[in-house]
Amino acid sequence: MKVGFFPGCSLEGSAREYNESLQAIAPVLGFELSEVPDWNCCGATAAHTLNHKLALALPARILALAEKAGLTELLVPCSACYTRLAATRDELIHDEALRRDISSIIELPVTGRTKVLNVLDVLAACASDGLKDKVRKPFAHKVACYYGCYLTRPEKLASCKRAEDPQEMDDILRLVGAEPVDWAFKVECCGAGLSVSRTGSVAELSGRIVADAADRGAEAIIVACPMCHTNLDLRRDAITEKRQTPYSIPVLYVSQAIGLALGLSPRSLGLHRHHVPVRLPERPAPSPEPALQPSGPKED
Amino acid sequence: MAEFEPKVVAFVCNWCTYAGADLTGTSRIKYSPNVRMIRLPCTGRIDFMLLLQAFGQGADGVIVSGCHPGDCHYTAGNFHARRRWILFRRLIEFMGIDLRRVHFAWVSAAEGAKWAELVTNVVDEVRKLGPYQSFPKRLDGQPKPVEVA
Amino acid sequence: MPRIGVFICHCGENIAGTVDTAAVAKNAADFPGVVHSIDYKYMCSDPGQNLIKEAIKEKKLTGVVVAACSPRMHEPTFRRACAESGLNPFLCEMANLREHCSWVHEKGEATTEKATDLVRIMVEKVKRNRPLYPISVPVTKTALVLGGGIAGIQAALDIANAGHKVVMVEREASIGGHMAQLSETFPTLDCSQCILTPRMVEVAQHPNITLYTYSELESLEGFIGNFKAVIRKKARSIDETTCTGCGACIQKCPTKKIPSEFNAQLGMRTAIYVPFPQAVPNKPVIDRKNCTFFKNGRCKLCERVCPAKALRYDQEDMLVELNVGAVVAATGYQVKDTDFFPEYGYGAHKDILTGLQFERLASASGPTQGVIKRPSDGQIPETVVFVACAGSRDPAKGINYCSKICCMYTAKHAMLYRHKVHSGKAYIFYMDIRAGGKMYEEFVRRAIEEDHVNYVRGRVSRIYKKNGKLIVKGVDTLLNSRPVEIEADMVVLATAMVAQPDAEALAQKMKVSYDENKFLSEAHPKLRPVEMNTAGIFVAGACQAPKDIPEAVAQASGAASKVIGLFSKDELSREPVVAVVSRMGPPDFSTCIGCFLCESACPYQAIEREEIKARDGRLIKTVAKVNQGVCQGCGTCVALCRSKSIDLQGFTNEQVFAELVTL
Amino acid sequence: MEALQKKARALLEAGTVKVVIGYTAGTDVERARAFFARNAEQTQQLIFDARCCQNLATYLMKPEVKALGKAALVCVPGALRTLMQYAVENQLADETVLALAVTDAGEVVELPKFAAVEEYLAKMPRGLTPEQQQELDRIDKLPLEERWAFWAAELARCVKCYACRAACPLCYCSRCITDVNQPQWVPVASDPLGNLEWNVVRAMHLAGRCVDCGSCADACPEGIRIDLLNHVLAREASAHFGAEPGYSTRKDYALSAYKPDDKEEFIR
Repeated sequence: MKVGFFPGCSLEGSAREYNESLQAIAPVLGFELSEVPDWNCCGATAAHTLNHKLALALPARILALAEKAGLTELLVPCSACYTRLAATRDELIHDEALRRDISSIIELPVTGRTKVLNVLDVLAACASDGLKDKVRKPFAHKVACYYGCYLTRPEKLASCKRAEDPQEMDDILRLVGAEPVDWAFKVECCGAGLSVSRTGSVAELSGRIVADAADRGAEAIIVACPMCHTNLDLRRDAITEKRQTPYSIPVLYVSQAIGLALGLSPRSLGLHRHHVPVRLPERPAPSPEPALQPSGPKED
Repeated sequence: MAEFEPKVVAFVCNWCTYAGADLTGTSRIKYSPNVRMIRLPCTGRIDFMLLLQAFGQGADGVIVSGCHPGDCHYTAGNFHARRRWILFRRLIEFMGIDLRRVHFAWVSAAEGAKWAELVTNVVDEVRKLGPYQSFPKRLDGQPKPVEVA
Repeated sequence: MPRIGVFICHCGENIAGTVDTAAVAKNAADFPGVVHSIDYKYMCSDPGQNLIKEAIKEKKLTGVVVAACSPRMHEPTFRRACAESGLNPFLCEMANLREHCSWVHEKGEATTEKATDLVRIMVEKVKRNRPLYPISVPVTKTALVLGGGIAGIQAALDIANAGHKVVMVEREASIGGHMAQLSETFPTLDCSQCILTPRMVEVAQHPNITLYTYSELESLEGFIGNFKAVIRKKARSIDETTCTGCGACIQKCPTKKIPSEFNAQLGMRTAIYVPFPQAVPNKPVIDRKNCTFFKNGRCKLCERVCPAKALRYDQEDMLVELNVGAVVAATGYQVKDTDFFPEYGYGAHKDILTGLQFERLASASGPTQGVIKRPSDGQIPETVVFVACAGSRDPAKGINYCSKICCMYTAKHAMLYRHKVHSGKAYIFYMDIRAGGKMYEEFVRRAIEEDHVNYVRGRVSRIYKKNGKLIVKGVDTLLNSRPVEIEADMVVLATAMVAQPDAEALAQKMKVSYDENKFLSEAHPKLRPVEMNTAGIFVAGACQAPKDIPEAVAQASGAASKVIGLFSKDELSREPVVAVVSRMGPPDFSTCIGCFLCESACPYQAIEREEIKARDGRLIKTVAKVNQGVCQGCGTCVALCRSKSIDLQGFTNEQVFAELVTL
Repeated sequence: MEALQKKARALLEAGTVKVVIGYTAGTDVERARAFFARNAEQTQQLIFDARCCQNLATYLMKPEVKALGKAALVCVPGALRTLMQYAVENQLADETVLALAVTDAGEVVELPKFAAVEEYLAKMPRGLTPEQQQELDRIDKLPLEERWAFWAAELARCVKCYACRAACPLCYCSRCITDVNQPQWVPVASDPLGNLEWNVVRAMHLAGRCVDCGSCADACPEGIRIDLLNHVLAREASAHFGAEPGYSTRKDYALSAYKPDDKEEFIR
């Protein structure tokens, strides 16, 4: 299947490996990424705190270009971009007057007909499309799936069913041999909003996430958002300092974990770019391989 | 010659608009004396034929007013009335009857000021329009309601 | 020829100040049919009324028009005056010269002219008035009380003690409702069952009360004073008359692991059971869904051990038809379950309880005999966090309203916990403390000052489990909004009080209205708090809105007094302003053609079908008939009827038409 | 046509019905007229062709016809819709009439129950035809004065013969509002007010009920476009309230039902 692709700024910079890993797994999983031509900043996170119209116009232009390029679906890997585009699309669809207004601002026709997908949406599609059979080297590790704030919120836009305890990423990783742990910080704030202004707080907030994942025996934290990754990976030293405990647990993009399971080389997935070295204990696939559990609350 | 003074007939429900007009009185809000009010229990009771009658009897404008949706003393009378007006209004519009002379409103028992404003506005508008000459009048010789013993 | 008298009131200066009343009286004298027309300073005064009375006698008036203030003000006054001098009160009409004329227009010709017109309009109308007589409707002096909770019990006892028959219908196997589940009650901390159970027994033993438990309302037809109710008596599988309630069957029942509804799922019960020891009636019921015999045809242990041979496995639901004159709906409420809260783990944590569950834990008759233990491991919790407004006052959760009782029972819960576990720490997260009520605020202060309950003003954002503890993350908005985390052993959510799941269906059965939260709607939020918009149906307790025990009881007594008032007469009489369908002699009998399109237009379902039959019983036609007991006189049907076969007494087509002709 | 006659004969001989109400050749070649076949021989006179457009259902409401006993009714679509509306309005019990629909292919379909009629109608196109729509739009577009002038001229020709009423299957009231004289809602004479009031009241009484059989306009000796009044209301009723009279026996008369959120823009 052909899917539109909006990388956004971070996948060009701090999250290159996210981009690389997606590009690497796409052909294997059988979807083709066609990048939106001449795309621009999505406006996150500053715009919507300053000027509503600006906050809509920026993503609207991207949607307009996608429509122009005849893309029916658009993959937006960065969670922040994703929310901005999804929210904008939602407003355009439900407010005709606003849509006309914005359309005149960006000097492009825009309808909102292009569907906005996040990474989990696309991977879920692959999952039902025989992902399990494509696994070469099961990713047999205990993982803590970290969704962050944007993948499940706002609920009316998000595709995740259980906003406070999402299961989508867990289900996908089970498919490739991983064993997701039940933990408490799946959707807690990593502090990205204060990423620049109050790094102290970021270390505090991200620290709790890393700590809980490690405490519950996870061997890796799996993320689907560049900011989450930055805060959990790049700020590890600050975290270690704040908590006075070293944590070595690596942070992988969901696309990287799957890439490994598909048997792709760590380098092609950009694992070498991480700050926290990705060292995963070697071990054969747990057999019998855990079948896909139905999502739902786990009795304790 | 003196300025034309229009005759406006108002069909109102007893519980909201009639009471609202009472409040206009108790709050001493002034409005134009051209209106004649016909008190009915509910807007649901107001037969569209009465509106034609009013014009036929020489009214230049008509007001129909009752409880706001949801406030009906009889819970649903005004909802039924609303449907009736939607159709009736469309029909007379189609037939070229002047909708600027037919006004519908919700005036609650608490909206004394709204009532005064409504009447004054309607009277002013109809005054500008002049007498409704083109509307056929009930001819003399038509049987008037019989004197009852 | 009609002989109409016109009486113009000055209302002191109120009317005469702007309207030339003398002129109006003079003009009116010339109206066709008017034989007497005067003006006077105060028509509503005794001398004023006497003027009318004398005129009626001397001038043999057939109709009276009093041109004064609003009929909404003095119509009753003047109609009474007419009646007192032998004129049918409905032959008196009022022209509103004050509110609709003198008070709203400037002094001048136009105003006097309008006044004259208003009088003319009413004269033309009154000429066509017909004498009307109050409609009397027979009253069946039996009340149906739906719900055997404290509200229903109170209403039933009040009505029964006033000497009227009462039928109480309770859907559960025993009466008592939620109050029977409570441990102690605020603000006195007296034991709930101690004050409730005597009243339950009183109901069971009262000669005027017939009790149907394990039963539900099937249908309700009819109207005030004359309802026909059908009750579904669900198959109890027990012959109540022979059963002695010895409980042997319960001892022997092999199926013992069914979560007990009465213990809010914290305890277990058998398949044949009584909800709780003090149940009224103390007769068991077989839960057929879980009974071994009903599941796989074998067992019947209970039958073998029953000394009274009271088991009836083949028993079926029974339909009982009752005639009642009034209905009191007291069907109560439910509380939201913990799985309603994603951020608190979607109900996955056993040690997160609802307030109702905590009541059972704290109750001496509860699954733990009143010892506060964690459901998960039976440990005594060292730290308990109580969360007020769990769901309530939260538009995002879809429950905008305040559940009203939580502030109080949360304080009570914290107290009970501290009394039972002296070393324990109790925290209460709250938005505001709403303790309006006699001794309520004092009660909360006691919790804070004497029992050292820690009140934290803020919301709880998440609860998760770690190392066997429940980590409660919230914010303390009073300590310059610091996030707080408490390691708790147990969390009690004061979950929102919501309408019964089938409240909507019940309301539709009774044809009464309900609000967006499915609570039953009273007829007027202030002035008619216990009546419903359908005459003869009353409401009491939490099915109308969240309320605590004293309020529920007060409303129940209010509803009861309304019923008693209704039953105080053999017939109730009401204003004859109702719709009537034309009737005439053969061959037509009525101009109604029986299309019955008016049926669904009637807000009160007052339109019935009457079959007109010939002597030989042959059906001639079916025509509409208005039930005068039900009709409220809105006239929607009148405007709808194409052949003008329905008319509204007091506002007939002829009258309204005549008013227009005066223009 | 033969098929129809055969079926009619069969029904009468079997005694399934006492009369077959259909069409026969009129006095002039342009027209067909209603015909009541009471016995096998008479069925020979039954015809069915393009001339047969009159809505025969109207006769079912006449006491004389009711007296004849169970009837088979040759139905054009309008007549079938009428049967549905009669059911809604409690005027006709199920299985008291046997509907005979003639397909374009000329075969006769027997519809013994309302359910069958409803099913048969389900396949038919609904709502106003594009032509009817255009005609409404044309008049709507006229300026107020011209619209009034148009209708004043149309209604001026009305002679109050009430042929429209007689032809309309849904004007079955035993007493029409025009016969009411206390009060005299509609002036008797054919004066401007009387004509206006009659035609407004006729249209309003059919609003949400009219099955658009066209009989009223066909019957008008003056050729007044009274059908437009029905159409404009039909369009409004279906647009606002989803009214589709004549296609089901379900009782949902637009004017005796309501939604709390019925939309309108004109009430202040």
